Amino acid sequence: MGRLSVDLCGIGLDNPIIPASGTFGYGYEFAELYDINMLGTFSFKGTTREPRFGNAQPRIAETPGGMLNAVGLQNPGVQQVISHELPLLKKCFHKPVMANVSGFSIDEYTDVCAMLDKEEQVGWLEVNISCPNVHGGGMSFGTDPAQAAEVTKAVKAVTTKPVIMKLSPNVTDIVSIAKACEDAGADGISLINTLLCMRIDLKKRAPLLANGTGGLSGSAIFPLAIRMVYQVAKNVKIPVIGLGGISSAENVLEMMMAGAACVEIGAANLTDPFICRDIIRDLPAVMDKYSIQNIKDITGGALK
Amino acid sequence: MGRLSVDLCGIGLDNPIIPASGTFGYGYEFAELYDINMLGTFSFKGTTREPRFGNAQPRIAETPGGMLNAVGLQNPGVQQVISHELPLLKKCFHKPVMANVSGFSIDEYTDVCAMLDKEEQVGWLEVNISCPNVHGGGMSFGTDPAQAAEVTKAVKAVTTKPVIMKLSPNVTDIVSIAKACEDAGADGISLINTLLCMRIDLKKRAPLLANGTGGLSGSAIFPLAIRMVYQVAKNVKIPVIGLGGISSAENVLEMMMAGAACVEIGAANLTDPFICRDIIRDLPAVMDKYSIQNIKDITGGALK
Amino acid sequence: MKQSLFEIMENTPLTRDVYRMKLRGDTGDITRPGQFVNIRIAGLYLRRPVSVCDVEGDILTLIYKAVGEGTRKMSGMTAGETLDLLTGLGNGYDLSRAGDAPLLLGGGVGVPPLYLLAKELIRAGKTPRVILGFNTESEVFYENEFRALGCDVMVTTVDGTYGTKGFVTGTINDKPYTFFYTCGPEPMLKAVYKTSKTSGQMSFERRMGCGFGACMGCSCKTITGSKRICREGPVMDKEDILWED
Amino acid sequence: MKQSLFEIMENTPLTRDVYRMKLRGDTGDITRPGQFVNIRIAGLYLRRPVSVCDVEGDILTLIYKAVGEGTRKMSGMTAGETLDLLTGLGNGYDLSRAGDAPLLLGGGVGVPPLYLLAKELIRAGKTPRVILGFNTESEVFYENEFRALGCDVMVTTVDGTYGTKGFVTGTINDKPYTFFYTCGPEPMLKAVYKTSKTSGQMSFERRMGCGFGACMGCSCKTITGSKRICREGPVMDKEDILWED
Ligand SMILES: Cc1cc2nc3c(=O)[nH]c(=O)nc-3n(C[C@H](O)[C@H](O)[C@H](O)COP(=O)(O)OP(=O)(O)OC[C@H]3O[C@@H](n4cnc5c(N)ncnc54)[C@H](O)[C@@H]3O)c2cc1C
Ligand SMILES: Cc1cc2nc3c(=O)[nH]c(=O)nc-3n(C[C@H](O)[C@H](O)[C@H](O)COP(=O)(O)OP(=O)(O)OC[C@H]3O[C@@H](n4cnc5c(N)ncnc54)[C@H](O)[C@@H]3O)c2cc1C
Ligand SMILES: Cc1cc2nc3c(=O)[nH]c(=O)nc-3n(C[C@H](O)[C@H](O)[C@H](O)COP(=O)(O)O)c2cc1C
Ligand SMILES: Cc1cc2nc3c(=O)[nH]c(=O)nc-3n(C[C@H](O)[C@H](O)[C@H](O)COP(=O)(O)O)c2cc1C
Ligand code: FES
Ligand code: FES
Repeated sequence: MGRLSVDLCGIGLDNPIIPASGTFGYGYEFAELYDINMLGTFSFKGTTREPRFGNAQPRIAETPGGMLNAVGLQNPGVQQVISHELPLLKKCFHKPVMANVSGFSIDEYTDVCAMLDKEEQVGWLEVNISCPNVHGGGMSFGTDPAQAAEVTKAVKAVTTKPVIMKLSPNVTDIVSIAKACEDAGADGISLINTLLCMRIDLKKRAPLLANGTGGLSGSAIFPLAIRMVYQVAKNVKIPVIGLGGISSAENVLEMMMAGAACVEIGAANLTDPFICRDIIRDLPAVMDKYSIQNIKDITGGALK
Repeated sequence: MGRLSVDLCGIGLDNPIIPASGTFGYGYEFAELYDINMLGTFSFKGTTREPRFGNAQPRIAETPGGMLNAVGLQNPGVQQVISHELPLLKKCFHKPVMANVSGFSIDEYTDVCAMLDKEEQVGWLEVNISCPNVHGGGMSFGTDPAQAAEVTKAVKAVTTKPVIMKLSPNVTDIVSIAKACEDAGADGISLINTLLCMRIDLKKRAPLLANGTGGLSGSAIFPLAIRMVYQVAKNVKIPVIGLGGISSAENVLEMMMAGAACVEIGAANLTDPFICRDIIRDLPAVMDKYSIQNIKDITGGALK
Repeated sequence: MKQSLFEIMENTPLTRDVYRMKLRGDTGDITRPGQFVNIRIAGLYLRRPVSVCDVEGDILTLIYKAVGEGTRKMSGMTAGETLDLLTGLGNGYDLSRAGDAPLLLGGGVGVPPLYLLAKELIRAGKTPRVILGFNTESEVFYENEFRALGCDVMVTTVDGTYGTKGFVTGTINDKPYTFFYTCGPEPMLKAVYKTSKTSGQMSFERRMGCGFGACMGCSCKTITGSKRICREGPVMDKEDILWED
Repeated sequence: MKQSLFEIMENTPLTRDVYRMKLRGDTGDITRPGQFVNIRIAGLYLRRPVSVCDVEGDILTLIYKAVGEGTRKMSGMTAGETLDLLTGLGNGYDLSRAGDAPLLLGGGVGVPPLYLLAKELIRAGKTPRVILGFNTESEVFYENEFRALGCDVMVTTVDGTYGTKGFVTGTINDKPYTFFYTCGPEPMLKAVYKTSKTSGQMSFERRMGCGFGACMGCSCKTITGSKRICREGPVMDKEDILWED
C-alpha cells in the first residue's frame, strides 16, 4: 500500500488517477504510448445497447480554456464491446476496469448493465445519466431526482458490482440528484459530466456544431466541478469521484480536498496523451510540498 | 443612426456595448480613463435597500480563463446611490443609464425600484434575481419560475420604466425562467449572471474565498452564455441582452447572432479597463470582414 | 505517435497568408507522406493539425495558411522558439498503388502533403504529373519546388490570372494516369471524385479533439463502416468514400 | 492610471526566489512611493499587483517573490520581452507626515516599496532609520542599497543567522522616531501596530480583481468606513485601521 493508494467501493486502486470515459477509448490506443497498468483504473467509452455512429460533423469546437464535444455517444454497442473491445483491453490492462454505460430508456440501462455485469474484468459500472429519456419526454435522466433514482434502482437490481452514478452539472440543485441516487442504492457518485454550451460560426451565422449544442470540458469547468463535488461530498456518505478540468497534480489534490475519493481526467488526455502518466509521476513531490503523507487522508479536507 | 445603433426597449443606443453591473462602479472611475459617453449605456453597481459592506476577505480568486468573485453586493444603499453616486455619474455620463437592483425579499426589490423609478437619468431597471430569497427559504429568486415571475410582477407595478430581468445560469431550465418573466410582464431579459463555483486553497485546505463559493465570470463562461442566450432568444419575444465572457468584437457578433439585441461586458473591464472603448473602435472593421452592414440586423441570425 | 519538442528553424511567408515553417526535432515517427502533426499553441486548448510537407533527417517542413487564432499565432513565431508536436499521426498515402503514371492534384493548402508524396514517388522511379490549383496568381506557391523534383507540373487558377484558367478537374483527364492522389478543400475532392477515371486516394480534414484516435471527434461514415479521419484517415480510398450530403 | 507596454531591461534573482525586474516605459503616472503596478501575464486571467520599488526617468524597478503561477512565469522572462502594465495605482505613502526622524520597517517582499520612500525622504533632507526583517540569512536583500542611499540600516532575521535575531518589532523602539512607515506580511503589520509608539502608515495586500477601484474585490473595513485597498489604499493610516479578526 503506497502513499497514493485509495479505495473505491471496496476495490483498491494503486492511485486515484482514472482516465474518464470518452477520452481514453478502450485503453489500447494509449497502451501504445505508455504502460496503462500504472493507472488506478480507467473508464471506457460510453456503451449503449445498439451500435451508434453518433452526431453529424462537426462534433468538436474550441472554447476559452476548454472544448465542446457533440460526439453523441459513438460506440459499437454492448455486444461488440464484449466480443471485440474487452478482449483487446484485457491484453494491455490487467486491473478491474470501469464500464461506462449510457441509455435512452430504463430498459436500455438495465440490458447493458446486465450484460456487462457478467464480464469479469469490469470492476465498477459507471452509469451516465446525462442522456435524454426518450420514453419520458426527452428531459435528461440526470436533471430530475426521481428519474435519477429510478435508473439507479433498476441498475442495482441487475448487477452485484458497485454502481457509480455519473451526474450532469446542468442542474439547479446537484445535491438533490446525488442524494436521490444514494437513497436509491448507488455505491458511488461521479461528477461532473460536461456543461451544455454552444459556439457560433460567424461566417455561417449558425451554430458551429452540427448538433447545435455541445458539452464543455477542460480547464474552464474545473471551478464548477470543485463546487459541485464539495456540495455533494458534504451531503452524501458514499464515495465521490471528482472530475472536470483536471490537468495537474495540484488539481488532483484540490479535487480530493473538495471531497473526492479519487479523480477522473478527461479532455486533458486529448491534448496531452501522457497527462495521466505525468500526474502520477508528479504527485509524490507535490504532496511533499503540502505535507501530505498519504493521499487518501486529504479526501474532504476542505469540507467544514 | 449609425451602423452600430440598436434599440433596447424603445430607447435607442448608439452601439450595443454596455459595461455590466459590478464591474464599472458608477462610471466615474472609468470616466477618468476615456469618455464613457461613447458607450451604448452602462449598468451601475447592484443596489440594495440598505448599505452593504459585502462578504469577508478574500473575495476574489483566479480560475482558468476567468475569475471568481464573492463581493456580496457591496453598495452604499439606494438612498446614498441617489443622493451621492447619481449626481457624480451625471457629471460624466449624459445618456440614460441602467440601474441594477438586487434584493433579498420582494419588498426590497419594490422599494428600491420605486425610488430609482423617480430618477430621470435611469433609463432601464435591470433586476438581478440571483440573490437568495431570505423570506422564502433561501433559494435564489432566479432558480424558480414562480418566484422569478413574482419579482417581475411586483417590480412592474412600481415603475413605468422598462424592466429587464437578469437571470442566473445556475439552473436546469433557463427557458422556463425567462418565459415566466416574459409572461409576468418583463420588458427584456439579460443573461447570464455568474456561474456558482469554488476554488480551494491547498495550503489552508479550505475554500479560498471566505464565502466558500463565488461566481465565475470571464472568457470561461462565454460558451455557456451563448447557449443560454440562444435558447432564451428562441423562446421569448422581448429583447435579450447577452453577456458572459465577452472580450472582443468577434465575441459581440457571436452573442448577437445567438439572439442578443445588445451585450454587456463585465469582468473584461477589470483586466483591461479600455476594453469597451476598444471593442467599439474595432466593431466596424470586424463587421466588414463578415459582410455586416448594420449590426442590429444580425440579432438572432444563428437561430433556426 | 510521439510527443516531443521541435525548434523552429525558419518561418517565412510564401504568399500573403501562407507560411512555411521548418522545424528541427525527432521525426522518427513520420513514416509516410500524407501524415500530419498536431501542434500545441500557447493559450489555445486544442492542438492544430497540419500535414507534413517534407521531412529530411531531423528537419520537418510544414506549410500552413493563417486563417484563425491558432495559425495566426503560428505566423508570428520566430526561429529559436519551440513547439510541442504530436508526430506520426494518420495513415498517409499508399505509394504501392501508384502504378506507372500517378497523378497528384492539390488545391490551396492541400498542396503541401503532395510534396513529400511526389518526392517519394520520384525516389521510387516514377514521374508524377502534378496539377496545383489556386484561386489567383498571388496565392500560387511551390510550383517551382515540384518542378525541381522533376515532376510534370501544371498550375490552374480560378480567375485565370496564372497558368490555366479553371479548376484542377478541368485538366485532370487531359493525359492518361494510373492512379490519383489528392488533397484540398472538400468541394474540390468531390469534383475529383466525380471526374477522375481511375482509382485514387483523397485526404480529408475534420475538426479534431485529439488527432490520435481517442475521442471519436473526427468520425465519418464510409462504405466499410465508421472511420476516424485522424487514424484510419486522413487518406481515404476513393472506393470507400460515402459523401454525407 | 495608465495602461501601457513596458520593455524588460533586466530580470535577475536577488535571492533563491526573489527577483528584481527593471522595465522601461511610461512612468508618468507614478507619483508617490508605495503605489503599485498591475501586470498582465499571458495565460492568466487576472493581473498581478506589485509595488513600485524605484523609478528613475523611464526605468521602473520591481522586486517580486516567485510564489505562484504568475510570479513564477515572471521569473522566467528575459530582457527584450514586453509586459502590459497598469501604472499609478494606489494612494502611496504620505511624505509630509514623516517628521524629522522617520522609521521604515520592511518585512520580506514588503521591503521594496520602502526603497523609493527612503530615497524621497532623503531627497527631502531626512535620514530615515530602516529596519529590514527576513526569515534567514539567505533571504536577505537590499541592505546595501538602502545603506548606499545614506539610511541608518539594521537587518533582523528570525533565526538569527544574520543581523539581529528576532522580528523587526524587537528593535523598533531602540531609538526615538517621529513617524513610521511599514510594509510586510499582515502578522508583522499587526505587531508593528501594537509595538509602535508614534503614528504611522502601513501598506496592505488583498486579492484584487481590478486594482483600480472598479470591482470592490479588495474592500476592507476601517474606522472611517469601507475602503478599497487598491484605491484608498494600499497605504492606511494607523489610526484608521480596524483589524478584522
Ligand atoms: C489532417 C489535417 C491536415 C491539415 N493540414 C493542413 C496544412 O498542411 N496546411 C494548412 O494550412 N492547414 C491544414 N489543415 C487545416 C488546419 O488544421 C486549420 O486551418 C487550423 O486548425 C485552423 O486553426 P486556427 O486556430 O487558425 O483557426 P480557428 O478557426 O480559430 O480554429 C478553431 C478550431 O477549429 C479547428 N479548425 C478550423 N479549421 C479547420 C480545418 N480546416 N480543419 C480542421 N480543423 C479546423 C481548429 O483546429 C480549432 O480547433 C489540416 C487539417 C487537418 C484535419
Ligand atoms: C498592493 C500590492 C503590492 C504588492 N507588492 C508586491 C511586491 O512588491 N513584491 C512581491 O513579491 N509581491 C507583492 N505583492 C504580492 C503579489 O501580488 C502576489 O505575490 C502575487 O499576486 C502572486 O501571484 P502568483 O500568480 O504568483 O500566485 P498565485 O497564488 O498563483 O495567485 C493566485 C491569485 O491570488 C492572488 N494573490 C496571491 N497572493 C497574493 C498576495 N499576497 N496579495 C495579493 N494577491 C495575491 C494573485 O494576484 C492571483 O490573483 C503585492 C500585492 C499587493 C496587493
Ligand atoms: C470527447 C468526449 C467524449 C465523452 N464521452 C463520454 C461518454 O461516453 N460517457 C460519459 O460518461 N462521459 C463522456 N464524456 C465526459 C467526460 O468523461 C467527462 O465527464 C467530462 O469531459 C469532464 O471532465 P474533463 O473536463 O476532465 O474532460 C466525454 C467527454 C469528451 C471530451
Ligand atoms: C466583481 C463583480 C461584481 C459583480 N456585481 C454584480 C452586481 O452587483 N449585480 C449584477 O447583476 N451582476 C453583478 N456581477 C455579474 C456581472 O454583471 C456579469 O453578469 C457576469 O460577471 C458575467 O459577465 P462577464 O463574464 O462579462 O463578467 C458582478 C460580476 C463581477 C465580476
Ligand atoms: S480527433 Fe479524436 S478520434 Fe480523431
Ligand atoms: S481590486 Fe477592484 S476595487 Fe480594488
